[in-house]
Amino acid sequence: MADTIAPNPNALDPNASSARLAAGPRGKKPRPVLAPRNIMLYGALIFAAIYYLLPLYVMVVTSLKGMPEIRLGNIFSPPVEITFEPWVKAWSTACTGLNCDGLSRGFWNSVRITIPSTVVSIAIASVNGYALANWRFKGADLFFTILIVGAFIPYQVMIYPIVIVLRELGLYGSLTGLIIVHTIFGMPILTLLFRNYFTSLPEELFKAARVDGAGFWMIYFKIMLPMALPIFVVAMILQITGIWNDFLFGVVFTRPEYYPMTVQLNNIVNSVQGVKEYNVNMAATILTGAVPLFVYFVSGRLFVRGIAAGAVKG
Amino acid sequence: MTSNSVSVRDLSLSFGAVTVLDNLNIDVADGEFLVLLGSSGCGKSTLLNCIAGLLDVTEGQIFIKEKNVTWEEPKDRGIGMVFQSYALYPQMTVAGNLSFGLKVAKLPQAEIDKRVARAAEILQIQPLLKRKPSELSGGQRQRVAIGRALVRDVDVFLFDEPLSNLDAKLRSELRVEIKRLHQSLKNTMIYVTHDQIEALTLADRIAVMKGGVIQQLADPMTIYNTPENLFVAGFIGSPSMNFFRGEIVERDGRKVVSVNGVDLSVDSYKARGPIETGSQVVLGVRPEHVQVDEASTGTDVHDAVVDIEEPMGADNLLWLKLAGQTMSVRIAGARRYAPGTPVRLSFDMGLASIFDATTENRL
Amino acid sequence: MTSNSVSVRDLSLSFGAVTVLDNLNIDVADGEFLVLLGSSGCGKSTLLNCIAGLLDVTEGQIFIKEKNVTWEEPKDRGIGMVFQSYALYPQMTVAGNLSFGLKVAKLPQAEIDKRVARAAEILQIQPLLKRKPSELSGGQRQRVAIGRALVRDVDVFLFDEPLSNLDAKLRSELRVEIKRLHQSLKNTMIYVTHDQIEALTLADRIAVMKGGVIQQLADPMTIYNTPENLFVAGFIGSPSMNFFRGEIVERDGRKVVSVNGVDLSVDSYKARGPIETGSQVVLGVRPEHVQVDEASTGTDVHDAVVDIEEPMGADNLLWLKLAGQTMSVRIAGARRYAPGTPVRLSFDMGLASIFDATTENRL
Amino acid sequence: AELEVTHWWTSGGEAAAVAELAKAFDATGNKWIDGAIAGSGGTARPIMVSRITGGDPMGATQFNHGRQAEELAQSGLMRDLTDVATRENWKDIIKPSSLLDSCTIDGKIYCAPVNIHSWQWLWLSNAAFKTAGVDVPKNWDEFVAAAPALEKAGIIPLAVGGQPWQSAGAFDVLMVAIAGKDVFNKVFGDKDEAVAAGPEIAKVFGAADDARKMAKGSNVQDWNQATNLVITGKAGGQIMGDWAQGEFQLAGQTAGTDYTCLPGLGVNEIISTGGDAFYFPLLKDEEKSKAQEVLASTLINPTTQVAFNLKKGSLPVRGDVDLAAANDCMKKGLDILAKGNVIQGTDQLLSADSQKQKEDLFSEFFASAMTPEEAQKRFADIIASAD
Amino acid sequence: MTGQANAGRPNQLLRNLNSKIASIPMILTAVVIFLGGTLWTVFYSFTNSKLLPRLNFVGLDQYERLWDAPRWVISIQNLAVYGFFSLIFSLVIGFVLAAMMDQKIRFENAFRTIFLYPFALSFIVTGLVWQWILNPEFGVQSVVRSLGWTSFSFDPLYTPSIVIYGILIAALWQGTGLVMCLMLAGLRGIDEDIWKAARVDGIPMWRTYVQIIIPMMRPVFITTLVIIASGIVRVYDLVVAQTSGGPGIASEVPAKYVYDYMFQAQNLGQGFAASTMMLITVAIIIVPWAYLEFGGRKRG
Ligand SMILES: Nc1ncnc2c1ncn2[C@@H]1O[C@H](COP(=O)(O)OP(=O)(O)OP(=O)(O)O)[C@@H](O)[C@H]1O
Ligand SMILES: Nc1ncnc2c1ncn2[C@@H]1O[C@H](COP(=O)(O)OP(=O)(O)OP(=O)(O)O)[C@@H](O)[C@H]1O
Ligand SMILES: [Mg+2]
Ligand SMILES: [Mg+2]
Repeated sequence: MADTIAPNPNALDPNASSARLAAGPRGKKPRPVLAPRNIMLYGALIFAAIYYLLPLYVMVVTSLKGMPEIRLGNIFSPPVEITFEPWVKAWSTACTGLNCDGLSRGFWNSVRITIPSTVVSIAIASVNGYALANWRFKGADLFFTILIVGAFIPYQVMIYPIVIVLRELGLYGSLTGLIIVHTIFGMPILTLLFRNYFTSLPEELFKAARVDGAGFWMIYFKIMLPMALPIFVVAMILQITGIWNDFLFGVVFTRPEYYPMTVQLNNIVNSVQGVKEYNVNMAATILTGAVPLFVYFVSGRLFVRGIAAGAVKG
Repeated sequence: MTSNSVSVRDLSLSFGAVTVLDNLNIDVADGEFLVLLGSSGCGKSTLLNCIAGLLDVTEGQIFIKEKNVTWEEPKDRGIGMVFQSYALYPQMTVAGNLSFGLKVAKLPQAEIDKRVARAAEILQIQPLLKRKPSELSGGQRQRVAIGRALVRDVDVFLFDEPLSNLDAKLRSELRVEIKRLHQSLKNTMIYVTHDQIEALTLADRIAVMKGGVIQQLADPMTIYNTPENLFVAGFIGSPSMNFFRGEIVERDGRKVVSVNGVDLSVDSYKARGPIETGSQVVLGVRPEHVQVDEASTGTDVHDAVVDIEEPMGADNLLWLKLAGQTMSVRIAGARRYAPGTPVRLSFDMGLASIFDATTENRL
Repeated sequence: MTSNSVSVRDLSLSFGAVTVLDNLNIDVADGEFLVLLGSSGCGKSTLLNCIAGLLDVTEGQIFIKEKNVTWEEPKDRGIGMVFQSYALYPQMTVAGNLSFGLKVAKLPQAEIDKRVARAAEILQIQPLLKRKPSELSGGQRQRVAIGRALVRDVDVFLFDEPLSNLDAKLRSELRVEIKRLHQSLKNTMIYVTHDQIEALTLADRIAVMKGGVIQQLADPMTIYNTPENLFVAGFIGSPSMNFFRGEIVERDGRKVVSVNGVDLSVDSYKARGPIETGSQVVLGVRPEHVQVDEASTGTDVHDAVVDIEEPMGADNLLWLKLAGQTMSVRIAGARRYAPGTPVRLSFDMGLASIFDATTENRL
Repeated sequence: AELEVTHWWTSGGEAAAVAELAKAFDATGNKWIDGAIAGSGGTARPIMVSRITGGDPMGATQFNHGRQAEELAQSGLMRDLTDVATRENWKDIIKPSSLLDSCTIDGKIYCAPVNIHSWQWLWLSNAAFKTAGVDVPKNWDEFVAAAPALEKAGIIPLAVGGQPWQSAGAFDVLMVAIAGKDVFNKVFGDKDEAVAAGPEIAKVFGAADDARKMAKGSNVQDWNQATNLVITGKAGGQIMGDWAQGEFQLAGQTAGTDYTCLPGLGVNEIISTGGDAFYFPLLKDEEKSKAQEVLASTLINPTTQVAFNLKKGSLPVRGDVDLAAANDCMKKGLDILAKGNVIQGTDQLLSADSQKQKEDLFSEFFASAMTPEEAQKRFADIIASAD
Repeated sequence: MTGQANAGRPNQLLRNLNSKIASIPMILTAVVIFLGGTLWTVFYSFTNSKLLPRLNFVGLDQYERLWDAPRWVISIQNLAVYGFFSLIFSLVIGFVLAAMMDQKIRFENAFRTIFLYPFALSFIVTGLVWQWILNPEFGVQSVVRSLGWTSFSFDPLYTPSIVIYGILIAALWQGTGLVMCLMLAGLRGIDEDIWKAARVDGIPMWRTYVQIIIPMMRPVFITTLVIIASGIVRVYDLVVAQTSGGPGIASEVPAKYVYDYMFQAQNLGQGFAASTMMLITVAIIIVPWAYLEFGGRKRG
């Protein structure tokens, strides 16, 4: 450390024992707040933070400006005249085809899609992970390996086969079908998380429960589930974000009455004619991202803990 | 033949290509305290898990209370099990931990309460019943873990190194408690450990295991005093038995073990059969079976120099050099020898062991 | 005043609001083997880390070889340190682990090779030099960890519970090795442990700590035989010293400790000062300082019944009930008593300890 | 009955036009359920196709008429409209007849065309040329000649948006203008590889090379942003379909004074007759099937046509309607249409696959330094394998 | 022993039955969707299916056309460049941020939230915002120019040779927060004694990281690698939102090729051939790893 104050060698007079022991530095090593190390550390962090915050700043600022002000240029300058009109428009009056009720319509659809999809996908993946961690059967590893490789398959490739499967099941176009799709695509990474997490729990706990006479489901519900909170939070965050932000499946596998908010966002943002209403776009973007953002802000701390518990032990 | 509580017949178990247990047989009598002793990885836990039904056997049969339970579920075997890491359910209170199994078995609430109360009383954990495991000390946790086996009201208790996560002091306390528990409950206990002190103090019989094979199965004193082979001799006893590799030679009509020119008479050794002159042997002498006395004289007295002294309070352990080898001798704690002090040793050959150098079996 | 290798002056350390060490002073002589002994969380590691420079002290000074190093970087203090978890660099070979620090310090390659070779020879790990830590057994890893301190060629070695991750057998083996190492290197060693056997066998002096305060600092035999207070007495010795709470009473002109109606004479006790009649005291007697003999008679002989017997091979531990209290007695391994056997005990009061019941200090 | 109708008309003008269709349909006692998907046909079509093949079809859906729904019809997933068409005599009223031909597969009619969009327009900013001090060009060659002056004035001569279909479309327009209708039909209609590799097309590529140079610096993505450059005088001109004039109108500009439109680039006054059409998936529900027929006839209905096309800025599919309200440029288009100087749109002539390959090629050509020769070679390859 | 000397081995299918039942969704997904879907895709890549799958085999025609298509070649090159830098930078930035966060800093929660929040936003949103920030007329370039550096030019999205880096900037913004979280979790899992040992050995901080800590975090890096890599292979939305593959075809990626040809060009066969190529690439990298990581290991 550059700011070390070297002990004065002259102070070590070999003849004066008591004086000797009193001399020299004592107490806490002085560490000025503005030590070069701190300046560099916090400097770098703040610089990085600016890079990460800039887009959000731009989004917010732009969404509060009127179109004339935006056309003047500088996207970084704060709004001269704050207007909430873009927000109102994005939320309630922007048109999609004939329906001019903005994002508000899609919001409830998104909620209707996200909640059951998140719940079902996590429920299934957690049971899978549990079975893989504690009740391994022959071939389980093979299926799991296929599943993990599946995480790398581009979604687009799978659309057609899934359309066919859902058609054959008669579920195409229904909410159930969409939930199944989200469950399928969430499965690899969630199963991996849960499997790793349950593997990291002491196996003896599982054995003890078996000796106590608990079966597969009893152990899952009574023993494993209550212990899996951190990883459930991670899974929940991942799924809520993923499903809420999904556009492709929401539109390919459902009908218009279920279209999620992202479809309206896409419509607002990609309107082909007229001038691009950047302020409305940005307001719509923030509104659409609000739910996952909120989830992150609230549970970010648990997220890191859960990641530590489930992901890195791979 | 007395009734056997647990019998294992021709048990084999493999994990894939690795065979951990091979054709193992063992019988545990009713009310017996059997300790499975062996170093890490020798298959003790595996055997215990097979008996508990937590691992599917590859080959063989398991009987508990004369009933073939080879393919029974753990809960139907009439066993209780205690684990090294306690394995308490962290989100339940102590009472919840104790009653979980009973609730699963749908016992009437009154019966559950009765059993929990009884176990809590036996283990003196009544004041803890409302706490969560995280609010307990290590020893208390282990007691709750034992309680969980206790409430199951079973005939056979299985312990998998229940004390090895505790510190030395607690370990010796709980050891006594387990012993007392066994004396009062009188049910069969199978206890896995790699701590020989635990094995010696607790067991009615000890099964010393190595590489999935039982090396010797006998009561503690037999194992300590007349180990069946070199492995058992070396494994039991701390500090270890001193081993001297040598040859049987005739000197003046007496058979002696000649170790690097030092002769140790085997006259007083109770051999199982004749000991052939010229055979290569290993002589084993425990540290406490060597007398240290500067004054003794005679043919069977040997000179040595103290290398290191380890005072342990009640005892004092001397490390000496004899016949070019390091050996340890245990003497009373009050007798001190500085390193470098010359001493005279005499061996208590009646309590020594002699093993064939090739088969490693006791002669 | 002999030259001190390490001196700690008025050391205080707080983590935020929690003060772990408060005004602690200790001097370690050149070449001394000092053991810091105490239960978990008492601040042993904290003290060691302060000496090593791994924690910034809150107040006070630290001198190593007469040099004030309070604010020095660890590497400049002339210390080597060995950790409980070995802390080997997992991806480097053993040779890499040993030489890494030297390479960073830009020592010439020849010097590095020489030092590594010497350390490897001392610790007998030459055949392992090419291996990775994951390919070593626990004992071998610990040896490499010691080697890493050794190559630094320093005057002061700091050990933080170096053996507590090892099993009992290995622990006793490595204990001897560390002792031997100290005898051959003759440098200063500060050794943290919570295992009293390690402390007793290794130390020149032991500092028994509790709650950040040194309770007693003396050589092992003094600590074992004349503990300064109740805590030290209870902490050292396994099984623990037997404690009897009682009152000093005059009986027939002799002072006795009266415990629940049982009188124990204090005539032969070497008290520091006068023991007042009527004072509340705690009498401590070690298990090996009680004689068991069915034949003895006299006033200082007491009747008891064997509760539990713990044969430990060389010794046999009896748990008895006396004056309504459980006590332990250590006898030779060959003498066996079944539970329930009545025995007669006589106490070796010359080796006992008496403490004031309120101050808990030795009388 | 309720009928869900999917389309990709989501912006203001488009939506207003759709509202006319919905109004007309609702007036028949049925109900139009709007299923708009924004982001152009590229986003919307996969969704539509998935729903039809997935067994959950909508009541009606927009496609560009031509070959986009060909296979759906061949697979029997689409409703045959021949009955309605004969009943209402579509053959006679729909002009040009090629529109209906595009809806006809194996002699059966599967779609109802709703409008005509033509591609062949050059839109010029009068203000830009004034700034540069040159006259507003009257044809492509003058435009190219004026480019240096524009550049000197800091004006981008030609605005081309980044979307692939824009550059591909611009090339097609250049081809009609420079090589003529016959070559166009030979190349795209007959897929004549030799012509595609020949000297006439080489000339077109030369022009495209000019266009590319003139387009340097128009860093915009959407076509309407490119149009906006022209409107604001930042660019001299843009090759874009008739839908661009909606933008000029929206900006309050007047044809002739503020901007100039040159059909066929002022060289060859020919326009293509692509456009949009509605297809009707086969439904099980009897009532809905009936409603589909009602919708089909409503779409062709003259009042609907006028109301819709005025809002949409496109030309009606029947010649017998009165478009008095149309502006100058639109009238120019109507004239050309009346003269019969029409060609089929590339959507009708080429499969989506070949179209895509063509888009890839021109999108790359306009953004890179590829030589015209090489581009022509690849173009010829595409034509050779086109179907 | 009495009576029942040898109990027969019960039916193996019925043992662990509950677990098997509970795994049915996983098995179905793995077999029907991932395996079945993949095989179906590969199978139909040998046909000339257009809008609808048809069994009209044309051998390797689709593959020949694929590798002749300049757009595909560019897509692959872009993926390689994007993948390489995205891996390197994600890991480096993520690790450096995590290392800084691990210095017992103040406001750790605030910083973590700031670094992580972009992960909550979809790629569509990410692409949109960055398209705007990198827009030469509104964004960084114009702002810097307005500050006086009139010759300043930063225009990645409209410069074919560097457009992929413009996408990279946005991708890193969105994804490094998660990497940081993973790394932070990994760092927190490292035995503190290692740090102490390194300090006693006098090893400078950076060397401790490079030579000791990073090698120790191998498992974390592998997990992170899998997560980043699977994202890289699938990159689609971001490109669509930010550049739509432009300028020209300079920022095309394979997933977009697949999607465009399957749905816009209505040439399923071509799309399937392209996806098969992607699958093969993925399989070559992933399968051996996945098998080692998840298949071979048994728990003790
Ligand atoms: N699931 C498994 N797969 C493969 N090998 C295993 C498995 N479980 C245990 N083994 C191996 O079986 C052997 C015996 O293991 P076991 O747990 O029974 O040992 P142990 O005697 O209990 O040791 P410890 O004292 O360390 O608990 C070991 O070599 C171990 O590596
Ligand atoms: N970084 C820290 N922040 C706050 N408190 C701490 C910190 N490190 C240690 N402590 C506290 O300081 C006390 C002493 O800790 P220390 O590690 O020195 O104990 P120890 O004697 O080494 O115990 P052990 O035998 O378990 O290693 C403990 O109560 C512990 O909780
Ligand atoms: Mg075990
Ligand atoms: Mg410690």
